[in-house]
Amino acid sequence: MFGLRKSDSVLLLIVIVLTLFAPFILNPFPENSVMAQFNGGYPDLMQRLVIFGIFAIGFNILFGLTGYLSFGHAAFLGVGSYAGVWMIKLLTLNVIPAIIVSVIVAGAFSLLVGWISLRRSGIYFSILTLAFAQMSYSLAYSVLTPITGGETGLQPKVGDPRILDAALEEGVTPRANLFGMFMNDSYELVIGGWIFTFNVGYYIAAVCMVLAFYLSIRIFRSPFGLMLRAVKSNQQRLNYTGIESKPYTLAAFVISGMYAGLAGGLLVAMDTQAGAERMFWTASGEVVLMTILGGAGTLIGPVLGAGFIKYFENIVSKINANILETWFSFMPDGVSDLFVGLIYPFIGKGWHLTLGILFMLVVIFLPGGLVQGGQKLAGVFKNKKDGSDSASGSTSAAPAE
Amino acid sequence: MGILEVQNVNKSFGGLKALTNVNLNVEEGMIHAIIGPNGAGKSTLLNCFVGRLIPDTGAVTFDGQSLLGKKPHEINQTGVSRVFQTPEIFSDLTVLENVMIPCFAKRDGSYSLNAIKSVKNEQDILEKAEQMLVDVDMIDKRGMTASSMSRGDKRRLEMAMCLSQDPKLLLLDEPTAGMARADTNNTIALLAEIQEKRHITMVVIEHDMHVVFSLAQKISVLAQGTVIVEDLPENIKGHPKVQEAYLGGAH
Amino acid sequence: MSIIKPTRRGVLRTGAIAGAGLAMPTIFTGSASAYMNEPTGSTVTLGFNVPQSGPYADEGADELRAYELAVEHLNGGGDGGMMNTFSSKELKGNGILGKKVEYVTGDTQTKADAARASAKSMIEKDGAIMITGGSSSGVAVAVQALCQEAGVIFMAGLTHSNDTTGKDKKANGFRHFFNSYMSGAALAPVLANAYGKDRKAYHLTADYNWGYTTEEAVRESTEAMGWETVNAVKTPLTQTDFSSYIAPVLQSDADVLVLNHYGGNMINSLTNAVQFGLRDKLVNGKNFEIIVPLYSRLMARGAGENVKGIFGSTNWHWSLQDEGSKAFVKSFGEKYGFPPSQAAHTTYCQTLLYADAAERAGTFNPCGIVEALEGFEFDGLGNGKTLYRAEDHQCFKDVLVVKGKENPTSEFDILEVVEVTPVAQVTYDANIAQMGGPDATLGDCNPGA
Amino acid sequence: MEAIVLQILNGLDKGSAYALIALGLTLIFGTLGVVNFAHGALFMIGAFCAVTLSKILTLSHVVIDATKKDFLGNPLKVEVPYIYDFLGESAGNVVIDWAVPLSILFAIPVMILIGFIMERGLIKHFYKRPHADQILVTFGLAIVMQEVIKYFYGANPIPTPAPDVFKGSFDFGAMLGFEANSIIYPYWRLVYFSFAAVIIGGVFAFLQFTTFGMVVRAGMADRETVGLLGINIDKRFTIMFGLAAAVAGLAGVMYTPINSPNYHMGMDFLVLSFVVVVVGGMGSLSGAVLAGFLLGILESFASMTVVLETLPGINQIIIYLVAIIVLLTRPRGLMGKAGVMEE
Repeated sequence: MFGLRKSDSVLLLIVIVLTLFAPFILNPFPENSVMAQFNGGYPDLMQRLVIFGIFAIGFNILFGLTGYLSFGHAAFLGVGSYAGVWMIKLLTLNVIPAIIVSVIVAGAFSLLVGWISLRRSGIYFSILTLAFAQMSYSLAYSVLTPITGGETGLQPKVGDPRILDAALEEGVTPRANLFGMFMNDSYELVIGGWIFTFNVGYYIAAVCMVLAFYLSIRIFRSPFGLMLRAVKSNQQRLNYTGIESKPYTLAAFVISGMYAGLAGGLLVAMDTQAGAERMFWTASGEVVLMTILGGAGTLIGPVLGAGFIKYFENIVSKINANILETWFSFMPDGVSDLFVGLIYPFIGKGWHLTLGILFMLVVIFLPGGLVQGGQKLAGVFKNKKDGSDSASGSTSAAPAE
Repeated sequence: MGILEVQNVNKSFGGLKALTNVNLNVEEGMIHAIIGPNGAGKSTLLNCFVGRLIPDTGAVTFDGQSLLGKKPHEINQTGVSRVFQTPEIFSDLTVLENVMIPCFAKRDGSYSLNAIKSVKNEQDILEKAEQMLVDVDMIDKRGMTASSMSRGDKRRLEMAMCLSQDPKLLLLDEPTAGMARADTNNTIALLAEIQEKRHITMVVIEHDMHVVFSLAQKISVLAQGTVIVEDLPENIKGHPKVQEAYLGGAH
Repeated sequence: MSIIKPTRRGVLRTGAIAGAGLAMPTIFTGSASAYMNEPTGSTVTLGFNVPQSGPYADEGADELRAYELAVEHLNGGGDGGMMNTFSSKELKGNGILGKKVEYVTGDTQTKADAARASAKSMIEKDGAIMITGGSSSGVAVAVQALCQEAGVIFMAGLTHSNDTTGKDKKANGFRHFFNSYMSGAALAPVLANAYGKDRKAYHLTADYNWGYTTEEAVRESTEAMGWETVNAVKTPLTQTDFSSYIAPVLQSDADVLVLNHYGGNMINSLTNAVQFGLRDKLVNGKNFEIIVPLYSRLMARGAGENVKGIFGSTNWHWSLQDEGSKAFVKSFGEKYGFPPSQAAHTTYCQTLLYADAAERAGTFNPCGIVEALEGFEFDGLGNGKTLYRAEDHQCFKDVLVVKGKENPTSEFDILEVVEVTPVAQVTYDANIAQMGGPDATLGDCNPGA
Repeated sequence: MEAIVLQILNGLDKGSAYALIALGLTLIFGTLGVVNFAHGALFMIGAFCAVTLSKILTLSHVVIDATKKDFLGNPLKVEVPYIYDFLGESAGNVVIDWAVPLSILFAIPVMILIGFIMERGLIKHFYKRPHADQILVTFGLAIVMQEVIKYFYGANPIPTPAPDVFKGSFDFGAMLGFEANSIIYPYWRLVYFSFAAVIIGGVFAFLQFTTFGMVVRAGMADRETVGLLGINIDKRFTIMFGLAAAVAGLAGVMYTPINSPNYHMGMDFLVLSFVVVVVGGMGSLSGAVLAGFLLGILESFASMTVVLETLPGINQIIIYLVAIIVLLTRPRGLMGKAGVMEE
């Protein structure tokens, strides 16, 4: 189907179904139940899950296939975001030009950065990309304030030109739309105690992610993808086989930069604001973590990793002591205090701690990321006798230099 | 006129002179062996052929064009393939994929953004690669990950990768190093067969005299960075200069 | 049994009604409820969006304590705190408009993106009717714009940049905290008094919006007093060691150093300046002096003894002796065991002001709230008589000029109030250039539906 | 001229901190082949050793002073450190005053212990794993360490002043024949610089002149061969990790009076120290030290008003700009060896 081999078609179908029914899947608990805290099916989080999924899918095309570890990919997302907001300010509130220009601008910027950084490999490459991203961040925060809005970020204003749009009514706040559909419009489906939200912006982003995912499958299975994997495996042999690796790595770099630009464009389409923090090195680090956590070099891994981290950031950080107390209120006082006391350091303001511990656990026990965890599980269910096989299958331990 | 001509090549590293006025003439269709004691400069010379090193002075011409200043992939595109002392293969990829990559390189040149087509639809490449694996008797291993094979199989795979490009010149750097006698004989047979069937010119660097004298049609002896003798195998055996070089006779 | 209800969040979610169907998107947008997240049950949800991770986490924690206290008081718990001293007597301790106040919390991480994400989650997921909090102007401006777009009220927390109620002001946003302009206007006369009118100032300015507006405000007002600005150097936000910026100060002719830094920047630059012995020097025959335009007592603790004798301004301080402040310090101190910070004070006030406005308006509709707050005059919240100005939604009240205390008696006793600058002296026209000029407008209130 | 001398001094000081952290990073990377993202956290833990010791020294019991009132109007509770009871008030005050230098003694065993536990408990399982996994697991560890410190000490910086004798500054201007006050330099920064120089010298001497060091250096050059010699290199590497942790920790301890420590100070330094290590050349100890001082001094120069007037914003990016230029002109950094970390 779609020119894919069977297993890939199945994977793509699974992703389509998952994104299509995400409003149901992410809202498994009835609205007023104790567990409703863990519902993630509200527009903003659903949008973020798929957008950062796109970002990680793109990053994986570079890192997962060629092994080049870029520590500055957030810069492309940021540049894409700024370009997107400027389109919304200058051209139209319709998101399509914003998204397209974001991709193009991020692609151009990644071409420049990649062309220079790819003259080196290994950690030297990583530090070069990091240096470019940090410079972009620092300048955007300070000297470039007239272009980027600096600390307060860039937002559409009532007084912007928007040359393609009719003038807004007096006092109306400009909102991004797609042919009249506003990004934060939603339908709510009420079934018993459950409420499911279907959001316009989410489905636009979801369509983009499915397309991005499909494209990444095609790239993985193409001769180009094969060459990229060859770069990772043995660049010297590739050169002695008559192939110049730099155009391949550069193309991969630019493609992943464009994915980042798409993610940036979608971010501003959903929420018309761009700030410099999204270019800070921790943001670049985050996409690295997403990819490794999910499983670098696998198709679905980055999406899982992105979902995992974003869900955590948005759900666990919102649990406060008050909520904990209601959870354990059914217990006798002393016992509930004990439980609240035990869990409290790990939620709310302690969500970073939980995230750090999970990083360590995943890397220690699942070297291939969440995908490997899934394979292990599947292995247990499918065939108990060759359960050990899948553990060693997906990773190759590169010796430390 | 040989297909590969080396004229007055000099190369030094810092103060150390690795090659001094090396001259070499490899004739088309021949198996030309380069022998010499350790540190004689054999590998340095080979590296000058593939673009890994650039000679300080002198000329290296292949098939009428100079190789100097060309990058490794450009040299390969002119028809020069190299087998390494320790097999250089794509260890993370399958055996079939390993062979497909040189096929793509042969067909598409040094770069082609073939990002949307699926590998499995590239019938011509698949057929060619599979045929190659049949030729080297590895077709039953096509789905294996290359890193999981024995050293002998890796060497064989590397050779298959080079051959699938139909090179005009094949450079072999100690193709039997570290092999058991039986494997060595297999390799000798394989190389002889290749030469017979495909008439590929080969330059072999080798320590094992059994291999050298079984295969070579011409031999150059390198000692202390310079060619001391270039002659037919039968004339090399008793050559006094060669004996001196190997046995370290008094200067 | 199901019904597809094509609305935004917070609409009537009555039980299951028979029938289902697909709806066209455009038909149903808007209109199903009077305004965004209209509370329909017996409770109303407020969203407290404060930094819980990152460098301002302690300040965020203090804000959160104040919010919890305010909710307790609104729901009739505790001793009522400043509700008893507040000039408006609408609040009865029975929640807001009879609905019990509930709250959700989020982590801004002091990043605009993260703050907007958590604010959106409160609005979309938890049905928050009002968002409040924050500890930086970047976050305040970003979240304020979001609330304007979404159609909820934003009650800013600690944000001192002029832009929040200047260049980037929004109809749905309100600020109780003072701003850079007011700091400058309040400080200048005190400084002229203490250090004379013939001074040469050297500015170190954090290289971002807040730094720019603060430098501008302090420069303008001190230059108007006769001071001369010899140099102004921008320092990177991420700088931790300021030695290379401090050291050249003495080579210039300056005899006053103004540190337009906040938080960690302020602690480090002040510590470095004292280390370099600037305060022991005599320049132009005068003692060298250091000024920190915006003080935060919580953060100033990090600078230890270095703050002694250094002038700055603050929104509020727990040592104030008016009835409102005393009541607040008492109920906060008894609950938590230490005095509240200015961040805690402003967020507590904002919560009460919002609740009171809703009571007076008789609705949670953002437009009703805006109307009730615009031009609202009140007293008894610790800052004396205060006006929520209609033109820019900025509170106008007295400003405190403080000085690092020479002999502190406890770890909280770091600052002493040296002067209460009367409100008249810090009032400005809403259209002045520092505030974005006449181009900056509030726009219309947005009820979100 | 004064301005330049001044900025060199400032740069040396900043460079000392970079160099010390980069030195430890390089030791770990060179010997164990591990990219340690938790190294900044070790620096931070070192700083908090000083905080902890000064907290311990000022552990107090409460005496109620009825003559004064606290903020709620209750009688003021005055905290009296236990140490006054042991040593008397004046001697007690001296000990408290010297808390930071005393912390060195406290930090060395603590840091070495932490280093051992980290290496044996976690890092050694990652020798054979890809660098990406090492980065992820040590980054996770760094977050955990940070959050634990934040949980106990809060997010705000904690002032830890230097002993009173080191307060104030030294007038280099007068000494060098410039105008008085034109070049002043705080005493504690002189102490920090000298301390860094001693530590760096010590580490080099240790590697150069002891058999242990020789084996480690051989291991850095070629790990496999040394392993073949039958030397138990692993045990030595554990010790090296402890040493690197101690170096980072001591750098942290002595840094506390310069900037009040907070829980995220390690992350602030981490990225810059990685840049320093790479600019110096992966695996080269002298490169790390050289690059540390070089970048420190350049950073100082970039903050000069004259420079900023011609190139606004250059102080924001100078380190990264230099890193890019160095890496493009010298492929393996200033003193890097071929083949390290390039796969």
